[in-house]
Amino acid sequence: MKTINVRYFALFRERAGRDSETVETTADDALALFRQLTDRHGTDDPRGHCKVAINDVMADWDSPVADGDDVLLFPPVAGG
Amino acid sequence: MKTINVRYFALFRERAGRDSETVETTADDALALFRQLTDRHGTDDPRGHCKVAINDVMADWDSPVADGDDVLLFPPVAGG
Amino acid sequence: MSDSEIMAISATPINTAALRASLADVRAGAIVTFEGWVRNLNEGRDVEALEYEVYAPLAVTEGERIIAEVQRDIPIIAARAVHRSGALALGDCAVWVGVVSPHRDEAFRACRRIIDEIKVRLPIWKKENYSDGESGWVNCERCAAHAHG
Amino acid sequence: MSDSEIMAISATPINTAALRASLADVRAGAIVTFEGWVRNLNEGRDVEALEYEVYAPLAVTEGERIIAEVQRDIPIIAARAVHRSGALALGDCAVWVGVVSPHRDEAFRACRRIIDEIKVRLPIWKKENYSDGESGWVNCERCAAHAHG
Repeated sequence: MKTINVRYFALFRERAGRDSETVETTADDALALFRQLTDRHGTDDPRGHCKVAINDVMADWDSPVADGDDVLLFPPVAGG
Repeated sequence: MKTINVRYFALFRERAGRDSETVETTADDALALFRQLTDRHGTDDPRGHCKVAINDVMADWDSPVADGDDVLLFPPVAGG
Repeated sequence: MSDSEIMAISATPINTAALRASLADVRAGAIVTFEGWVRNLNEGRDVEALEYEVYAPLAVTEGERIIAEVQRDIPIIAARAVHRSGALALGDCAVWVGVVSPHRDEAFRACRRIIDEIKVRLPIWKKENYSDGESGWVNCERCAAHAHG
Repeated sequence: MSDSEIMAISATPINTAALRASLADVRAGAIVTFEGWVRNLNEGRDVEALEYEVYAPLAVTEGERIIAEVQRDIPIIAARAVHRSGALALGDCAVWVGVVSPHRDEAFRACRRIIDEIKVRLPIWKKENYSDGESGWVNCERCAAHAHG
């Protein structure tokens, strides 16, 4: 098991009812972690419209997650 | 013979050594008038890069000129 | 927001005149600026106000990366961008982008590309408050990819 | 220069902030502005200053016609343009164009087209003074069609 700090933004934060939380997980990559948290943020498949950052660096959904990582879950952006 | 008031701008004014003058001419169109004044403004063929206005309206080089017209001779523009 | 920041997030109104002045350069023959303003209608709904949530650390580094990419591809002199965070009212400037270059073609192309990339790459979310009392996160609810502004 | 002039010729410095503010509209989601600045180099020669000769009556009507044509073809909300006349120094703003529209694509396209047309259609002539003491009318001397700014 790994310990991951997850941060939720915008709609994801509202749905999860929290800014962040620490989760214990066996997920190997960002996508698996995201799916384990579907009850929190309410989205099945993030690919193509949601983004993820690991330790403040933009990452891909197949990027590995490691014990102690800070994983940021971004719903679709709308700047400008 | 027609009496035409000719106005020179920018380089044409400097070459002609005057802002404007009244000329007597038999020219039927703006191009013929322009050519009769080549000694003044120093340009043989204005088509494609110089412009002409008659009575404060942009005109073509084959536009007719009439007695009493105000003909403005514009060297190549360079706004902006 | 200091004079040297290429990409900034601002919680207070954007000083567009100061930004423009900061790009002054005797080599520059052209400046093109883009501003996104909060408008009263979005996709058919009356907007009364909105709020931008910004994750600033990544918004700044991603914005700097966008401008560096554009400067690598297009021969401009300089570019800067600022995006607002927090609550905005109708007519407020939400984002400003400015580009200076010797000639205008490069400034137009670079400015357009910077704002296009800002809108899809920066971690920024817009929550609109509508006149019917409802509110919603733009793009999020239905994961559409419409253009805004 | 009144608030209602679509196209103006100005013998004094262009107030870009006031022009921008005059285009405020709650329907506008985007504003794109272009400015031409006097730069220190033109086609390889050191420029120290320059002078614009403008035939204002026709410059205004031709500028108004350009903006009307663009508004007919591109769905924008409003556009304005101002061109300087007289003596300008390095860094001075020689021309300002601003366009507001609901979305950015239209504002970018309209702004670009207005400045492109202004440069070739308005009766305006630029005389540059070079650091070697010479001066010359841009475009006139050799009837070339190079882009400026």
